[in-house]
Parts: sequence; C-alpha cells; structure tokens
Amino acid sequence: MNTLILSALSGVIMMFSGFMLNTRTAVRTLAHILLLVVIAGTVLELRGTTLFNVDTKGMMVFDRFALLFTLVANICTLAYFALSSKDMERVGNNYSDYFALIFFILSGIVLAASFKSLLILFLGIEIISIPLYILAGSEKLNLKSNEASLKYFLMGAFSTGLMLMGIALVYGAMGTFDTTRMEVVGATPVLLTAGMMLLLFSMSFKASAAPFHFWTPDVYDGSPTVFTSYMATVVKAAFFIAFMRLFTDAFGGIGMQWKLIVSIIVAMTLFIGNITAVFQQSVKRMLAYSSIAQAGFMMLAIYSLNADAREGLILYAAAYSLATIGIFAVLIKMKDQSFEGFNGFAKQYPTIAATLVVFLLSLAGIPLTAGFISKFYMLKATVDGGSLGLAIFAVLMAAVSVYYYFRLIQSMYFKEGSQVVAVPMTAGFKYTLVGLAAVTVLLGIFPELLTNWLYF
Amino acid sequence: MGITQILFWILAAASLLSALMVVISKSPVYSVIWLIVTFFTISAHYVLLNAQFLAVVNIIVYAGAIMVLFLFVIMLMNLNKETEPQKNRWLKLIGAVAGGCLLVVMVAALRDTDSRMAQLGSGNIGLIQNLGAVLFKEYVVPFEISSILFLSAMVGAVVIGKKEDSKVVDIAGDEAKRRVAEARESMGV
Amino acid sequence: MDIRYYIFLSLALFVIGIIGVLTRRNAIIVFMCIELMLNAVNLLLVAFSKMHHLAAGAANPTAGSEAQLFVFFIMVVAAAEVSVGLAIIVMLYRNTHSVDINFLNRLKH
Amino acid sequence: MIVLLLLLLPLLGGLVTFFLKEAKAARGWTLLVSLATLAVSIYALTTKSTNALQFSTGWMGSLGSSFSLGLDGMSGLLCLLTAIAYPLILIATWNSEYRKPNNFFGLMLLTQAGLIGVFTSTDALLFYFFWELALVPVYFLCSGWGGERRIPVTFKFFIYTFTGSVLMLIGLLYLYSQTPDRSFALESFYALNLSNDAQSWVFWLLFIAFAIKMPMFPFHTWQPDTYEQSPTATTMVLSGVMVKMGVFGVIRWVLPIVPAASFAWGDVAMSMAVIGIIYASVIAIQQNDLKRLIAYSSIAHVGLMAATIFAENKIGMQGVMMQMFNHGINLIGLWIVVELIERQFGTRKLSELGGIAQKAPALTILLVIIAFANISMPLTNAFVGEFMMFTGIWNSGVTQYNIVFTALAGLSIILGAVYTLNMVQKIFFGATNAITTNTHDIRGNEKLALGIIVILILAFGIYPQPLLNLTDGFVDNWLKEVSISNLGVN
Amino acid sequence: MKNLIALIPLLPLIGFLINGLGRKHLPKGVVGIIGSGTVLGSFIISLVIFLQGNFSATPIKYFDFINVGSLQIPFAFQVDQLSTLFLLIITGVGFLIHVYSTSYMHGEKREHFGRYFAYLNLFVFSMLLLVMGANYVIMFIGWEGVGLCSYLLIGYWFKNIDYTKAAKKAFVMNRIGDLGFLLAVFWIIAKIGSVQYEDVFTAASLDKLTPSDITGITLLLFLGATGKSAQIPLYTWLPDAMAGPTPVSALIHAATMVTAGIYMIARSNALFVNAQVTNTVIAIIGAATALLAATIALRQNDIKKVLAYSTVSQLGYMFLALGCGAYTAAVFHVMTHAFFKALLFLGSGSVIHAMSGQQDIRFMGGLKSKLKITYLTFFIGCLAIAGIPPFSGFFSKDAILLSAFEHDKFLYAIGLLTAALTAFYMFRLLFITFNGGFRGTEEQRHHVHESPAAMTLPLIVLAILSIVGGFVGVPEVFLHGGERLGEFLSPVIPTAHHTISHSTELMLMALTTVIAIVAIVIAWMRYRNYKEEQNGALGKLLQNKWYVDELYDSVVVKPINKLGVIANHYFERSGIDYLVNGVGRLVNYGGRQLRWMQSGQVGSYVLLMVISMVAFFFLQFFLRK
Repeated sequence: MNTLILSALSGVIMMFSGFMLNTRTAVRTLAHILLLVVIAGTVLELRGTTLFNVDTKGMMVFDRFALLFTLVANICTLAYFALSSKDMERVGNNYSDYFALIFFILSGIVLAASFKSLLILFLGIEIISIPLYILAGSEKLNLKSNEASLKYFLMGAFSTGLMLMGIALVYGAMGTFDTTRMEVVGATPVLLTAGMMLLLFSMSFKASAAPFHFWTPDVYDGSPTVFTSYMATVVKAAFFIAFMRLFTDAFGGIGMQWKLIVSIIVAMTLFIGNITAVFQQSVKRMLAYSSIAQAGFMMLAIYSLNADAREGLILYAAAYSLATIGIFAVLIKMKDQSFEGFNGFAKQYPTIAATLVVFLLSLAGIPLTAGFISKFYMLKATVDGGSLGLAIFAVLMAAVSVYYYFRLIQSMYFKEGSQVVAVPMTAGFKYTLVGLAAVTVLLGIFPELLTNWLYF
Repeated sequence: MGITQILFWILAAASLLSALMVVISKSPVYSVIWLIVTFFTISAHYVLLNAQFLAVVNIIVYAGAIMVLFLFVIMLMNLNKETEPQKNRWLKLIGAVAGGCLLVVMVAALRDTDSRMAQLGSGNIGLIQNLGAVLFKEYVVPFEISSILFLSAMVGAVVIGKKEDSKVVDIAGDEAKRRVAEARESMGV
Repeated sequence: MDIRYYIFLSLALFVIGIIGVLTRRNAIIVFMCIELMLNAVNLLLVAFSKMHHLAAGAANPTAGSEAQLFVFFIMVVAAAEVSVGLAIIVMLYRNTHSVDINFLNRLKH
Repeated sequence: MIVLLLLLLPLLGGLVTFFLKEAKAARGWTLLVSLATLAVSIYALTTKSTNALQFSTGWMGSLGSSFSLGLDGMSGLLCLLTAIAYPLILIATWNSEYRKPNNFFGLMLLTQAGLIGVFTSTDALLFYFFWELALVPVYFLCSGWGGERRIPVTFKFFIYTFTGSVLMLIGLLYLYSQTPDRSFALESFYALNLSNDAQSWVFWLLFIAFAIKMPMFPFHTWQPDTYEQSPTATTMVLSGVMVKMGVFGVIRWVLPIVPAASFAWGDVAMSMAVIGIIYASVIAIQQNDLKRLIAYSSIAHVGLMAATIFAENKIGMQGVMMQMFNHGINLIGLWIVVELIERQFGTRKLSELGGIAQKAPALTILLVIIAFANISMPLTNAFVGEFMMFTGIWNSGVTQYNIVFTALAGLSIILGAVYTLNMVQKIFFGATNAITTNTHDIRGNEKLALGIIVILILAFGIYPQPLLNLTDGFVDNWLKEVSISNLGVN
Repeated sequence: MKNLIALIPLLPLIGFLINGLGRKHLPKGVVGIIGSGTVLGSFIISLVIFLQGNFSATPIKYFDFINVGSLQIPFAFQVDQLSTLFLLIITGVGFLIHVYSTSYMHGEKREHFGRYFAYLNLFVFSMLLLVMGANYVIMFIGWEGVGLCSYLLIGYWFKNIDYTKAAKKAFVMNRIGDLGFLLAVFWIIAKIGSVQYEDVFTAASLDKLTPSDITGITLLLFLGATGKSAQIPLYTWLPDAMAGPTPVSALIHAATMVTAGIYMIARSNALFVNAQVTNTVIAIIGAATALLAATIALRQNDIKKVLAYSTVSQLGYMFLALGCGAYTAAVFHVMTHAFFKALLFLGSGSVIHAMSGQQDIRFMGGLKSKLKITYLTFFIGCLAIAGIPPFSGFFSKDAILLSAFEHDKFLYAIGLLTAALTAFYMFRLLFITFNGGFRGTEEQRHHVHESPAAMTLPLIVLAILSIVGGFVGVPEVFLHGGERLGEFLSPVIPTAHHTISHSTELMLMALTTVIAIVAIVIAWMRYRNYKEEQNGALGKLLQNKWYVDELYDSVVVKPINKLGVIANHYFERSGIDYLVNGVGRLVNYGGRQLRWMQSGQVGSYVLLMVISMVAFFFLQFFLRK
C-alpha cells in the first residue's frame, strides 16, 4: 500500500513539477528523490511498517511475493532512471510528464502484483497500459513512434476486450471477482473454462507470448528506445507477476484444463521468439524478439506454478530487467543501432563492453549470472512438474538464443569499427552499468540474497 | 412468453442489427450513429434487467459523451465521406469467417452451461441508492484507484495532444522531422 | 429469462465487434468496434449480476451488485481509453493525414 | 582445504591477471600461479590426509546444492594433468606475442579454474557451473586471438557445446527431481534407482553433452575447425585437457548414475566410438593441414577411450585413466611443435613443408619421439594405456561384440602409423624448399618444454605403475558402482 | 646373475644414449668404439652365460610393468637355451656389423655417424628385449622397437624422400602384423589371464584353450610373424628396405630382425604344436613365399634387391620348417642364414663401396681380381646359401627339406625347386658381378679397390662361420649322437623324431646337392660372360616382381585413400558438417520465413490472434477429452 500511494502521489507531484521547476536537471533530481522515497516506502512495508492504513476489503493482498516484486520493480526502475532518464530529454518536450507516467505505471504495477480481485487486476493492467500507449507515441514527430502507439493502443484495447469477456464469463460461473474464492467442486463449469481461456489469451497478449505476441516487435521497435527499455523489462515482468498471481490464485485448481494449452503457448513463444530473433539486423528489434523468447521462459513459471516457479519468476524479473535495461541504456547512446554499429565498440569503451558482455551472458543463461540461475529455477520447476520434453525444448531454444546474443559480443569485440560509434558516456553512467553487472553476477552466485526475502 | 420476453427478443434483434450496421456501414458517420443506436438498445436491456443506474450512465457517458467525441473527431478529420479505401475482399472474408468460427466455437462450447435464470424487471440492486452504497462502502479503493487512471489519461492527452514546441529544437526533433518528411514521401501522402 | 440467451447475445455482439476489428481499415471505426465489444461484456455482466442476485435470494440482498459496479468501472476505463486513443489517432492524422491502419506498416518483420 | 586452494589459485590468480597491464608481468604472474597450482596438486597427490582432499560448504542450499569439492584418484590425475599442462604451455609459448596479454592470460587461468572445478566438484550444479566456466573463457580466447575464420568457427563450437551442456543440465535436473532428499550431491545421484526408461533418457541427455565435448563421432565436426583456428596455446588446453572433460563426465556422471542404461546402450556408444576411431583415422590421412591432422588423430584417440569406458572392466578403465593423462601430455607436445612450425614458417600445410630435419635436428628428434608416442610405441607412455584399453575391450563382459570392437579399434594402430608417419615425413624429411630453407632450430624455452614432455613420455612409458596406483582405488569403487549386479530390480 | 643379464640389453642402450646425445661432440672413433664395444660387451656376457650353461627357465623379474587387478605383466627376462642362441647370433653378428660399419659409414658427417650408431645400438637393444623378454608384452616391446629402428635406419638418409617412404612402408606393413600380434596377446589375456610364457604354455598343454582358441591365437601370432618376417602377403616392404645403408640391411633385414617371427613361433611352439590348421597355413605360406621370392630374385639387377628377395625366400624356408613342426630346423636355419646372409650383404656392401655406390650388377663385372677377399668370401656365402655340402647352409636347409618331405611331398617339391632357383640366382649374381669384363665407368675402374680391414675382417669371420656353422646341427645320419643343436634346445623345443630311414635321408641329400650343382652350372654357362639380357614376357613379369606392389597399390592403398577422400569430402564436409551447419541454416531460414507473420498490419495480427483463439478453443472443448 505504501508503494501504491507514494508512487501515485509522486506521479501527481511530477505532473506539476513541469510548471514549478525550470531546469530539466531539477526535474530529474526530483524524480530520483521521489523514487527513492517510494523504494523506502516499499522496504518499510516489507519490514512490516505500513504508513497508510487502508482497508481494501479483501481486494488486494500485500504478501511477501507482491512486496518483493514491487521492490524489484522499483529498484529496476531506479536503475533505469539512473541510466536512461537523461536520454528522455531527447524524446520530446514533456519531460516531467514522462516521469509522472512512469510513476503511474509503478502504481499500476503494485496493483498488478497484489490484486486479489479481478477488478483490481483490470484496473492495474489498464493503469499500466494507458501510460504505455502514450509513452510509445511520445516522439510525436516520428512516424514510427506514432504507428507503434496506435498499434499498441488498438491491439491493447482489443485484448482488454478479451480480458473483460473472460472476467465476465468467470464471474458468471463463480459469482465473484475474488480470485481466492474460486474453488471448483466437481466438474469444471464451461463458463469458467471459457473465461479462463480468454483471460489466458489476454494475459498472454500483455506478456507477449506467442501467438499473441505480434504487437511486441513493432511496438518495441517503434517506441522511443528509452521507453522501450522500460516497457520490455519492468512492465513485462509486472504482467508476468499478475499472470502468475491470477493463475495461482484463481485457476490453480483447474490446472488440468489449461496445462496443455499453456505448454503449447510456451513452446510457440520460445520457438518464434528465438528463431525470429536470429535474423534481425537491428539490435533493438533483436531485443524485442529476445524479450518474446525470454517471455517463453517466464511462461514456464506459469506452467509449473510451484514454489520454485514463484522464486524463479522474481529472480527472472530481476535478472532479465537489469540486463535488458543495461543493454538498452547503451543502445540509446549508439549512433547506429544495428549490429554493425557495435563493431569495434570494445576497443573504445572496454569497461562498458565488459558490462554488456555480462548482461548478454545473463540473457543467454550462462552460469554465474543471474540469467542462468533464473532460467535454472524455471527449468527446475518444469522438470519437477514432470515436463521433461518441454524443458528440453526450452533449453534447445536457449541454445539458439546464444546465437543472436553472441552476435553482439562478436561485433563489439572481434570486428573492426572505423569511427566513433557512440555518443560520449559519463563516468557515472559507466559505474552504474558496472554496478548493475555486479548485481547480475552476485545474484547469479547467491540467488538466495533475493529469494530468501520471500520467506523470512 | 411474457411481455418482457418479447421485449428481450425485440431488443436483442435490434442490438444485433444495429451492431452489424456499425460494421457494415461505409460512412464512418453512419457507423457512429448505428453505434449510438446499439448503445441505446443495450441501455434498454439494462432497463429490462432493472439496472437503472447503468442504463442512465450508459446513455450519458457512452452515447452522450464518448460517441459525441467520436463524431467530433470524425467531423474534424473530414472523414464523413466514404473515403475509406476498401480492404482486400478476401481478407475481409477471411476475417468474417474467422470471427464467425469464433462465435460458433464459443457458442457450441457454452451451450452446455446450466440453464439458470436471470431476474428480469424486479430486484433492486441496480438502483442508484443501493449501488452507491456498495460503491462507497466496499469499492472505495478501486474507485480511488481509478483516479490514477484518469490522471494518467489526462497527462497522456496533454503529452500527445499538445503541439510540439517549435522553440525547443533538439537533434532528435530535427531527425524526427526529416524522418516524417521521408515517410510522407514514401507513402505518397 | 434463461441466462444462455444473454450469453449468446453478448457473444454475438462481441464477435461482431471482433469482425469489425478484422475487416475495417479506419482506425476510428476499429476503435468503435472495440467499444462494441466492451458493451457486449457490460451486458453480459449485468445479466450475470441479476442471475446471481436471483440465486442468492434473500440471504444476500446485495449479491450481484459487484458486477454492476464492475460495469461502471469498465465505463470509466473506457472513457479514459477513448480520450487517449482519440488523441493518438488525431496525432497520427496530423502527421499523415490518414487514419488508415493499413498505412501502419513501417514497422514489420 | 587443499582442493579448495587448488581451485582458488587459478581463479583468483586469473582475476588478478586482468589488471596487470604490463605484458611481462602478466606472463610472469601467470607462470607463477600455474607453477603454484602444480605444486599444490602434487602435494595433494602425495598427502595422506583424506580430509584435506574434501571440501564442502553451504551454497544455494534452497536449491539442494552445496559447494562440495573432492579429490579422488581420477580427479587427482586430471588435476595433475591440468597443472602440468599450464606451465608447459606457458614455457613453450613464452615468445609468442599476444594482443592484450593480460586478458589472454587471465582467460587462460580462468579456464584452468573451470577445468579444475569440473574435475573436483562433487555436486551436480557446481559441476555444471564449472563446466560452463571452462567453456566461456575459451570462447573469448579463440574468438579474440584465433586465426582467420575464428569468429564463425568458434561460434559454432560454442553453440554446439552449449547445446550439449544445456541438455546435460536437463538431465541433471531430472536426476535431482528424482532424489529423495532433493539434492544435487553426487552421492544422492549414485544412490538413485531409476526405471529403465528414465535411465535411458538421462543417459542420452548426459551422454550427448559429453560426446560433443570429447568429441565423439558424429558430434565431432566442430573440433577440427576449432583446433585449426584457435591460438595454439588455447588449442593445447582444448585438446590436451578439455576433451578429457567429456571422458571424465562419462565416467563420473553417466555410468555410475544410470548403470542399466549404460549397459543397454553400451553397444551403441561403443559402436559410435569405434566407427569414430576408424573414420577419424581415415580422414586424418587425407589432411594437409597439420592442425587438422592432429585434431582428427585426437578424435580417434578419444574414441578409443570412450569405447573402453563402456567395456566396464578394471584393466580397461585403468587404461583410460592412463591414457587420459598421457594423451594430454602427448598432444600438448604435438601442439608445441605445430606452434613452432607455424611461427617459423607461417604455414601449417604439409605440402609446403619439408626438409626441416636437416636444419633442426633437436626439434626433429623431439617431435619424432612425441609422434611415436602418439601412435603408442612401446616404452612410450601411450602404449601402456592403449594396450590396457584394448585388453579391456576384448575382456569386456558387458558387450558380446568385444572381439569385433577390439579388432576394428585396433585398425587405428595401423592407420595411426600411416598418418603420423606421413606427417613426420612431410614436415621433416626430403629436401628443403623455399619456405624451409632458412630453418633455425628450437630455442631454449621450447627445448625445455618439449624436453619435459619427452621425459614424461619415456618415464611413464617405462614405469607406469605410479599412475596406475594413483587411480587403482578409484577404479575399484567405480566398478562397484557400475557393476550389473548393482542394478537391482528395475 | 640377475644384474649381469640386465646388462646385456642395457649396454647397447647406454651406447645408444651416449652416441645419441653426444653425436655432435664425440669424434667418430669414439663413437665407433662405444657402438661396437657395447655390443661386444653384450656378446661376451651372452657367451659367458652360454658357456656356463647357466640358463633360467623361470623369468627373472625386474619390476612391475603393468600390474592391474588380476593382470600382472612384470618386466622380466627369461634367458633359456633358445634366447641364448639368439643372443649369441644377435650380439655376435651385430658386433661384426658394427665393426664393419665403422669403416663403411666413415664418409658420413660426424653427427650423422653418431646418429647411425645410436640407431644401431638402439636396434640391438630392442632385439635383445625381444628375445630376452619373459612374456609376450616384453617381446612386443622389442618387436615394435626393432620396427622403429628399422624405420629409422631405412630412412637414415632422410634427405631422399623415397627412402623415407620406404621406411614408412616398412613400418606400416610391420604394424599390420603387429596388430595381429596384439590381438593374439589380448586373446591370450582373455583366456588365460597372463602373458607369461610359462603360464601360457602350461595352460596350452592343460587344454585350457579350446582348439578354436589355439587356432585363432596362433593364426594371429603368425600374422604378426608375416609382417616382421616378410612373408606373403606382407613381404613387399623388405626389398624396399634396402634403401638403408648396407650394414643395416645385413643386420636387420637379413640376420636378426626379420627372424623375429621365427623366434616367436619357435618360442610359442607349445601353442603351435596343437594348431594343425595354422601349421598348414604356415607351411603353405612359407613355401609359397620361398618360391615367389626366388622367382623374383631371378631377374633382379640390383645387387641388394637380389639379396633381399633371397632373404624373403630363405625366411619362407624357415616358415616351411615351422609349419612342418621342425622348430629346431628353423632355428638352425636362422643361425646359418644369419651367418651367410650377413656375409653376402656385407660382401655386397664391400662391392658397392668399391664401385662408389653403384648397385646395379649390370654395370659391374670382372671384380674378381680386384676384390679378392670380397670375392672369396662372397663365393663362400653363395656356396652356403646354395646348400653345397659341407657349408652351413647345406645342413640347415637339408633339415628343413627333410621335415618337409616327411610332412608333405608337394611342399617338399616346392622346397626343392626353390633350392635350385636359389643356387641359380645366387650364382647368377656372383658371376655377373665378379666375372666377365668390367662394365662400369672409367672413373669407377680407377677407384675400385679392396675395402679396409675393418670391413674385410668381419667378412672373413663370417665366411668362416658360414663354413663351420653348420656343424652344430650335423644330422644324426652323419654323426652318431648328432643333432647337438636339437639336444641343446630340447628344454625349450621338444625334440622331434624323424620317421624316415637313413637311406632315404641320404638319397634326398644327394638329390638336393645334385640339383644345386646343376643350377650352378647352368648359371655359369649363362652368366659367365654377362651381356644385356632380353626379357621375355615371364622375364618382365619377374623383373617387375609379379606386379605385386602395383596390385597392393590398387587394391589396398588407393581404395583407402579414396575412402579417405570420400569420407573427408563427402561424408564429413557435405554430410555430417553439412547437417550440423544445416541446423544453423535451418534456424536462419526459419527466422526469415517466420517474418511473414510479422507483416506490420494490425488487421492480420488480430486475424492471426483470432484464428489461434479459435484453434485453442477447438482444442480445449472438442479435441481433448
């Protein structure tokens, strides 16, 4: 609750800061301070101190899972701010509004992580989505951005329609929106099954799982890269957390009804994401497809729905977000955002290149990085669930993913580039990246630093 | 079959027909009008179900505010003529068939639902006073939360709608302008 | 009234909306079709609300009202969505003088 | 604790190396670290205290894993090989110039840490970690400092190996999910009693990973290219030590865990190995590139080891142990020569060389000895191993095709002679040509490295018993784990 | 005693090390003294053992070579009568050839001179290991060791690429045989669990082995012998091996190494006695080889090639004897052959030395007067090999023919024919070389001179041995209580009892002698004054060695190469690697093809979504039940 209210308030404050503050630096500083306050609030709540006493009438539950994910999302946002907030200046004039929207998204994330009622889920997802539509189109004079925005909006609204129909059908079957009160006795009502499936489709859409992923590459590609970075990481992770919470709470009991379909979705997502990413020439688009591929892995958590999956999903969210934010932050600075643009990068920026390698290794799932350990959790959960075949398919696809992640490493390290390939980067930027890389490795070696928070 | 049943069938037919017309109408303006008709029939369904509050809100908000906004935009863009280029006929057909299949499959699936009754005409939960009580007792949190939604929509409208300040010219903006010009050229607009 | 008729009616409206999305090229009309889908959901929710109200009987006089409130929230959200959506469409129109979604293919592959 | 020290020395040493910008300092430091590692490993083999050879501490406890290292006969032998290999490689390549030497040597040491970790870890997850840790630095080494086609070739190598290792990960995970105590510990895996079907699954999942690493026919095509394109120092590590990871993996992580499947699929695996032996030998005869020739020869040799493992008897296994060590030493020797030749003449094509013996007698003599060791001439180290392996296959009680396998594998004795002597002849004999006319003989450091190798070759060829004693206990225990009477009712 | 025995092989090894490491620094004289001296030392020790009669039937163990579980292979020596006999031959003849070499190789550069002696010493060491080993593994060590030395010495002049090719050929063909040997050893281990001679032979007599085991093992061992001892089908390397220096040919490719196969079979007589099939095979192959090589030798013009084929032929004789169960006769012939063939080779070396490297007898002639000692000794050698009594060859050959007669009349006939051919081609060689007019260049004519004492002395010693060597095995028919050799060897090789009456035996001897003399007379008539020969069809066939090399080339070598090319090019590159890369390409291709879905059109995206929804609903509600 702390986070929800604080971030909403921060959003409001940022809305008005545009009038009050003259310089962008001040705006940025304010945003950082507010985010730190939000994080402090989250930590406080995680330690058991609630600043606001609000009775949600059982519509929300702030358990450790929700709070921990909120914290992860906040910290990833902090990393994002630290690395990329300066680059938002280049998008358009409404600098402070962008921050406001991101704070609103954060409060949506809190809702998505802690809902207990389908209503809150709906509101949360909308609160996340609507600012995203705007952010996608924030580069108003860029047709790609316009297009991304409209595509995202139309398809997002369409999937909202699907979700609402699903909610309606579920309500028709169960007579309640409370996800924890959906025990089925006897045969599963068809209404519930149909509603569950529609919810599955719309959540798959939000999480960009195939065959509902089509918007992802276009929107990620068209949006201003700074916002793609956020969209593809924290937001996507939040959708997954919501996805997981929904299926654990509401449909955990009728697993037989959806396991098959989810496994098909997992397989398709992994396949399409990885295979299509191989052919991309632009790093940004490659990352878009890679985010689909990673979504396939995260879907494994939905498929398994056990303790490992919960821990793993949190870890995955952290690992994936940190690494992708890091890569995007560098990508924004690049003059040419294709693979060739990175040629010779390591020579000019050895430290940053090294951190990028850590991130890429993490995404590819090489041990000693957080990416590996989170994939490991997913696979463990899947194998424990008895789906050896799915796990094998997943790792084979992970092997394919090495192909495109390592292409970037090759470009940076083993190919010659002629001129300066990127705009200057500050020392602070560099050290932040190093810090992120360090966290990635640290989580890779001691994942319990994070996962233990779920239990104590 | 009572009067309510008869009314239901009539309204159902009307709403389906008007909904179809929304899709079929060539002119966007007609589509809007037909959509408003659809909303009215749905409001009538609400009345039939004794959900008076929603019936009113539906007319005020949807038919009144939202649809007028649509109409306004269409007029603004001067799209009232049948300017819409026709989509590939086959694609249209495939789209219609796919939608039809979805309907068939879902109806076939949901046919097995228990035959339960919905209360028509009576029951007072749909009255403003009862709904209001529930809203402000039980649903105050989501109510407040929806304010965030509106705030963000508001900010969004500002961000999107405000004209780009030409005084602040940065590299990215120039670049964007150049790209727009290119894009227009390439699209033949 | 048998609830199944409501279900079928809503589904029909819903699918008509979907078909509209599939077949139309004008972004505004596509958007309107989505609104139609939402209204189909609203109708269904209200019907379900009355069904559950009937089922709960006197034991719970407010049973079913949550669905009607949900419809209320859907309308709220729809309104917000419309404001943003129309803003986006207008922005696009300003840049390209078209609202044809088939022009939206600079981003592909 | 010794075993931890063994691992930490190269690991920390390697990390430090990255910060030594001075070429000489990096090189010297690396040599120092590797010599220290050698000293520790020798101490570890001579110490009597079994406590010092085990180390375990909590790590990822919630995943059922722990940081457990252990040194038994086999891992001791392989660690010794690794530890010997590094100083030799460094001495032999002392004069090679590398771009960014600190990175090069740092990665080399990290590879060593990975190798030692693989050999010593007794926890599956830890094993997997080190397995990859040994792979990733090699990727950078080969891509960064390799030959012309290094990028695609190394890439293929990496993806190939990575695919194998992720399959292995699934196998390990499955085993883990079957353990009653939810543990990745090796003992828990050994205690498993899986159904035959499950064993078959696990067998192939694990075996393919190791077969790729060895590499074994038909998973070998990455290897000649990679050897050809890698910088020679890395190739030495790759072929001398790293292929042993595959053999090691099969011995430690496949047969004792899934004995029934290993028994059932043993014939298939042995056939693959034997086909590979002949196939690789026949292809080796055709090679004109020195590196590729040695690469194929290595495939043949490793194939023999793989075949012998599935024979599951003591003499064969002891032969495998011997050969794992000796093959490493011999191959490093061969690669050193290749490096010398390439550096001096700028070519590795056999057709462009010739007549070197006239100008470089010392090099010739040392290479001829190593070459004959490579074709297992008696009184060189390889003979003992190969002899025992052949005996082991013939005496195998688990396959009914033992005689056929021995006879076919035995063809490598002939074919090996053909390609090795071809190589010797084309490099050293005949008249000099334009390229080789200004040959100079080897320098001190190279002579030292090759001399050490030759001494090792002869010493262990004449008196192999110390090595055999080292692994004797391990082999006995191992046989108990894999023996068919141990299978129980499935 | 134990240490003394160890010294026998160690001395040459020490010589090898000193000469090998110090080849650049030691003067040639010192190298020669060390090289010959160490072998002499070994010879003296062997002689001491022989004279003391201090034979050990039990192995003398030095250390564990391989000791794994139940299999124990000690590094042990066994110096019994058979070994001692071979020791004497090896070290004795070896010493003489070392001495000869000091002079013959004197023109070499210092380091190559040292290298040569190092190789020779290493060879002697390996050969000694071979005969002294107390088990098959030690024998195999020596077995491969002599192969290695043979390789090194054939390719001694490594600048000549053809020589190194010949060396390679020798080694590879030996290896084919070695594989047979090894397989036999594995078989023995599998059945008996030991490779110690005593265990194996005891087990053989105790019927631990089934007949098929014995047949298999002995056949494989024989395969090993065909490689080392140049029998059909693996004989072609030996003539090519003449690329090495002539003393090497004398030592390795005539006197010692090539007899290793005979030694091995004689040593394993306990196994072979019970293997009838194998014995038949051995006898037939031996006889065939003897005849084939003899026919080829008829038309060779290279002095060393003639001798090489003669060696192959004589080895065939020995195998004929082995096949007939006459182990003593075979060993006897090994000994006499070592004397006279070493003599002949060294004699030819002397001729070549005199002719400044000329080896073709067509360009010699009339050397009789200029090379008196050489001529005389060479003549004695020819008489010995032709089997003219009382030269040594007569007795040993006769023993073989006798047992062949006993065994099978047809084989005897072949043996007899071969004996005639042998006498013919040897004297053809002698007459062409030493009689008639000089056909060399003027320069050579001036240069021709008798060799120095270091070369002629060994010739003389060997000539004497060739004359008297036969008396150790004078048959009983001449000397009551004869067959001393058989008696001497009887602890190792059970004495065979002849069933043939003395009168028949004498008849056969007479027949052999007469035939040989007739052949010599024909040779005298034809080649007394040599002129260029016209080759008929048969002559061409013989000159080209029955085209066996070409046959092997097209039947074995080329197909293997072709197989390699196919495997390398088609299977490896276009097959496996193509498949592997194909997976990558498939992924790439898939990536390109899958892009059609990403058309950029919202309509088609939604359409695909709707279609998948329909599919999922259908699957959920109607397919899975």
